Amino acid sequence: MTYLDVARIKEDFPILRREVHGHRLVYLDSASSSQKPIAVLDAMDQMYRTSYANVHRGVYTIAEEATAAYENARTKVARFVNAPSTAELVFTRNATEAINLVAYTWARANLREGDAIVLTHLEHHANVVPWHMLAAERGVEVRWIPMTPDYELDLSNLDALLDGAKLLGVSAMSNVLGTMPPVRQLVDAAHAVGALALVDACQYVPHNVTDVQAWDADFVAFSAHKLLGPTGIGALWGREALLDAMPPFLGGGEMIRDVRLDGFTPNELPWKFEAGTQPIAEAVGFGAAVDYLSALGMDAVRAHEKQLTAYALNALLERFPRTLHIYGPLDVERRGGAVSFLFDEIHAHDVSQVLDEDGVCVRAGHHCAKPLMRVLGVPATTRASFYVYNDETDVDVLVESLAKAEKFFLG
Amino acid sequence: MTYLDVARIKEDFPILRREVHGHRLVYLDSASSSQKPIAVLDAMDQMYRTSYANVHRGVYTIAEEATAAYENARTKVARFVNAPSTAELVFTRNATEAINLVAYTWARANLREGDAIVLTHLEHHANVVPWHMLAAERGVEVRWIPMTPDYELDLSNLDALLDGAKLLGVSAMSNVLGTMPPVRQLVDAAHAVGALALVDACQYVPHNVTDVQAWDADFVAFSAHKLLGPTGIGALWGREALLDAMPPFLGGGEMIRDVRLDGFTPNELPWKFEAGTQPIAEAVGFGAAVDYLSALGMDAVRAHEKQLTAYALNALLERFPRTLHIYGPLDVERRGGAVSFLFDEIHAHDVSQVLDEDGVCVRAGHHCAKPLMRVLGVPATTRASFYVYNDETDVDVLVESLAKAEKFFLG
Amino acid sequence: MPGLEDLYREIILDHYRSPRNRGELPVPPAHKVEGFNPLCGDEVVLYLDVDPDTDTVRDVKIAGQGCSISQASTSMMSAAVKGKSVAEARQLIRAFKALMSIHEHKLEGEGDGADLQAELEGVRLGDLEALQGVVKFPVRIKCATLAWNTLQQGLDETG
Amino acid sequence: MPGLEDLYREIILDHYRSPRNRGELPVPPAHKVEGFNPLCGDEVVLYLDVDPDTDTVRDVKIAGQGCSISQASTSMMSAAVKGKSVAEARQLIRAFKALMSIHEHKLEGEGDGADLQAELEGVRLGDLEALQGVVKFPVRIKCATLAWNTLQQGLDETG
Ligand SMILES: Cc1ncc(COP(=O)(O)O)c(C=O)c1O
Ligand SMILES: Cc1ncc(COP(=O)(O)O)c(C=O)c1O
Repeated sequence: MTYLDVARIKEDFPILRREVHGHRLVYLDSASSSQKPIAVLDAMDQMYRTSYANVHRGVYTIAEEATAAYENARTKVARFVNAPSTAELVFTRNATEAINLVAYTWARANLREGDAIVLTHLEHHANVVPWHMLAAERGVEVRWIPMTPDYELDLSNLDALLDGAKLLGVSAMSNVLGTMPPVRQLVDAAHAVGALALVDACQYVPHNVTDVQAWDADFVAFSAHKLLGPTGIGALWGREALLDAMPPFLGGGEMIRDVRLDGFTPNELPWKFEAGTQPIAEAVGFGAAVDYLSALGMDAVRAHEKQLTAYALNALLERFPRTLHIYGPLDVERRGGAVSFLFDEIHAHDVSQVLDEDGVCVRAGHHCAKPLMRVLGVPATTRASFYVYNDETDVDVLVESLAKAEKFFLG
Repeated sequence: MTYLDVARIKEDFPILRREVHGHRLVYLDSASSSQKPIAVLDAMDQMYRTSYANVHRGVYTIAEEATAAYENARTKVARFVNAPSTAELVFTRNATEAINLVAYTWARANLREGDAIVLTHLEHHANVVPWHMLAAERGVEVRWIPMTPDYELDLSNLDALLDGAKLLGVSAMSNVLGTMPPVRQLVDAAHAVGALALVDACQYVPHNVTDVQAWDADFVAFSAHKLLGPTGIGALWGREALLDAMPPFLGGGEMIRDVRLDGFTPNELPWKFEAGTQPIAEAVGFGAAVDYLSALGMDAVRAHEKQLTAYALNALLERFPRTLHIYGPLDVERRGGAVSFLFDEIHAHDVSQVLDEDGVCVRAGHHCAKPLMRVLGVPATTRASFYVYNDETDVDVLVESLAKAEKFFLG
Repeated sequence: MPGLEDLYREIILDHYRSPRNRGELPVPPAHKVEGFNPLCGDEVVLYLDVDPDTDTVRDVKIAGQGCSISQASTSMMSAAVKGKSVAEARQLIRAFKALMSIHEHKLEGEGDGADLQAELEGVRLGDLEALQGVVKFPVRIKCATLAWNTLQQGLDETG
Repeated sequence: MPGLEDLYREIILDHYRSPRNRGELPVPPAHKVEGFNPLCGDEVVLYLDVDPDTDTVRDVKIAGQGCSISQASTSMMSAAVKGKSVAEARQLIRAFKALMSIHEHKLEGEGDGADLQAELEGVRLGDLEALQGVVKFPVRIKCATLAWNTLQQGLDETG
């Protein structure tokens, strides 16, 4: 059964018509950043060509149009993750800034020396470094939920880890292994000890039906550029009561209600956290991206990716039964479409270079998850990741090209 | 003498062909945000259509191309303000974030209770609120350089104000009054007492030849969207030695050299301050915008705006000699092209609304400078601001439309 | 495209040029409450004299500064609620917000027109209906509702 | 478009598969220095034994892990500087960086080809020239220079 008409979808992505080294582009690096459909590019271009102005500031027609477009995009994105209110959906620079926002405001207002934060070995640097910075500044302890040998979180010691914790930070889907931790279970465990739960949903939102209320999370961070949207914008969803009680983050225009020589009063949510001129066209692109995905249906997107990932795992294991090692769960029910692997004797970088000759784009490196790489005991992996515009032919090209790489380096 | 071929320039801006309420768009709100030429829109669109990928991460061809385009944009922007090195040019979300970056890193690492920061009454909220936040947190004192009755900075008490100061923050051009303070003189005075100088050049860079070295400043902040570039990106220039010594700001991908379970090592400049996926297409648009301006010549841009501002000041004072009050210096050698005014008996909002009927876009409000508005003793002004795509006909339409507003409200 | 006449009805300009109930009331017994519009700096100051025995708005005085819409709306509001019971005043607030088709941030169960009808049912807005034209100028809705939000806050504080 | 052969010359693959001077040296007298490439996690470890009397690189051993380019470059570097004077080693570093057309961040007085010639003048790069193909793959330049930057750091620290 096919869930998406990939041939038709491919036509919506101009870059996929490009050739590299005489080959059609086979883009398998969407976990790093996704490509953009015409609908997204046109939405932004059209705004700039017909109704661009700064938002929330002007009385004139195009300023009203721009403001409506910006806030309309917020509503779309909020709905896409089932946020109960647009007041809870803050546009940020990217997912990284969203997490830093929580670290700089909520955490610095609430955490004291001796408090603990619990993270997992799966985390991306975006959900590690802000907490390292806080830990160094405040004497906060960072604890780690380890990984089982089959690449799942090891929750056997969860209660002890959460004891005395104020925050649990967990990625809803690993960008390296594809692992999807049991978010709701972890959130419940955090709440049971009075801790808050922050979900790094940067890899999850683009590929799944997301429901922040079903997770019962407190904060959820994600980026537009990974879900067919533009660079320069991300989002933080947070519970209204929490956001309301938090001190502001960046100071400046828009985030204020009043400024005097001796102080200021912050604005209402969500604008309290949106200092300075917002990523206006980017918000419009973000909205167009979630529209595009909603039209495909996130259920169908997930089903398509499960099917394709199963096909890829199978193809890799069949073709390279002895030389290639896959890092991540093999059951597609429990994982997303980011597939990390390594040849025993060839460095990830070199593999990627050879693949590029065939127009195949994969990522080689530590994937901004160096703690995880240390746990895995490898300096780098090669990662192929799939999205709505990929099909089995793309996987076939990947496998053929990998075979070439193997031949080139191992003879 | 004409410095710019405005008729030809207008053709580069698609939005200017738009009609509002049956009238051609007369866009006079560039101080809030500027419109974008086709060259900028195409640069971004083309990147997304042909060579988009995440930067600094991939080995494959389009990732290399994207990285080169991103770093090439940095070089262009650095040159545009005569930065000595690209290591000193950090891409931020906007000017507001650039200033907050300094407040969160340099200032929090270096300022103690009792230290003073000197600002001016001209400052935009972006250069006020971050310091209010710091003042409240740290017990740092904020002092104010006042304004003379003719809208210049009153420097008569400068030495006393700077005594014991660690930082001077000054806008190189007021977004409300157009006033251009003597930046170099202020920087020298700050340095003489061992203070650093931060220049908010958000209004200056778009309209003047900018030379951060000639200013001898320590930090300079500006935004792309005010200089024909896209939303979602700004820049902080800072001295390399200072940036090097500063702690990082946001934590995450790209800004690290290494991350372990127990800590991290920051990356080199400028990437140390660029956490997470950067505004990639926005950087490309930023680069295209400074290319466009450089092709016009910033000397010519400034000369054009002086001429047009003189024409506008003249036209307003002649047409409304008794009812209209202009806030700001009248000598165009000492001011930029943001012209604030007020009718005695009509609220700025209402003026702007009437102007909109004629397709004229002006800004009405406090212009994110409430402390200044309090000093001026008015709740709001109407502001018309000029850029490369404005000409005398635009001013004529403004004046006619203002006459209508006067008639409508005052009969 | 809506024209200026939709926004600036004659009665609005009249209230703007000659605001009703301008002044102050001694505090206490009156209650003073202020509202700001962060966009434009408009200010509304209300002095509310609520009779605790009858739960009636005995007197209202207004002050502040701002655009014609915010000032006219304040003046019209003061005329509309003076002498009314607190319950009636609150009903007017709801009706006025419905007239302005104010959506709160909530994404579930949004108004669908039926809500609007329900709110307006049986409430006589009178002159206030002249402000309906504001709906077509979304930025100005905040100007029109400033006085009403401030009134609501005032009633909450005195109640 | 440059092809793979430009990058992966036979001699490079040979150094990759059979790195020279792999091992450790006792510290002290040797000096140990590590380099990282944050992009890919490549690591280079150098053990430098510099004779302070003759200012000569008496011995070099290498360790670490990484891609073929970084590891081959490390191996070739070790072979090239072993037995050389510190001054010669530093000249090799400059020449190699020039070969990689490394621009520093500086925007004034950038290299214009003449610089490159000057740096390369009189320096025999030998096998190292095989790495020249890397220039056409900008991302890989950092792989090739990692060993050299680490060497520079090591010489600075021992000097
Ligand atoms: C003088 C001045 N500083 C700072 C800013 C803030 O710029 P941004 O909103 O792009 O961060 C502005 C823009 O309104 C400005 O005019
Ligand atoms: C799991 C995860 N979290 C966070 C991030 C950071 O996203 P961004 O770079 O858009 O801030 C990424 C992207 O690489 C990611 O994969």
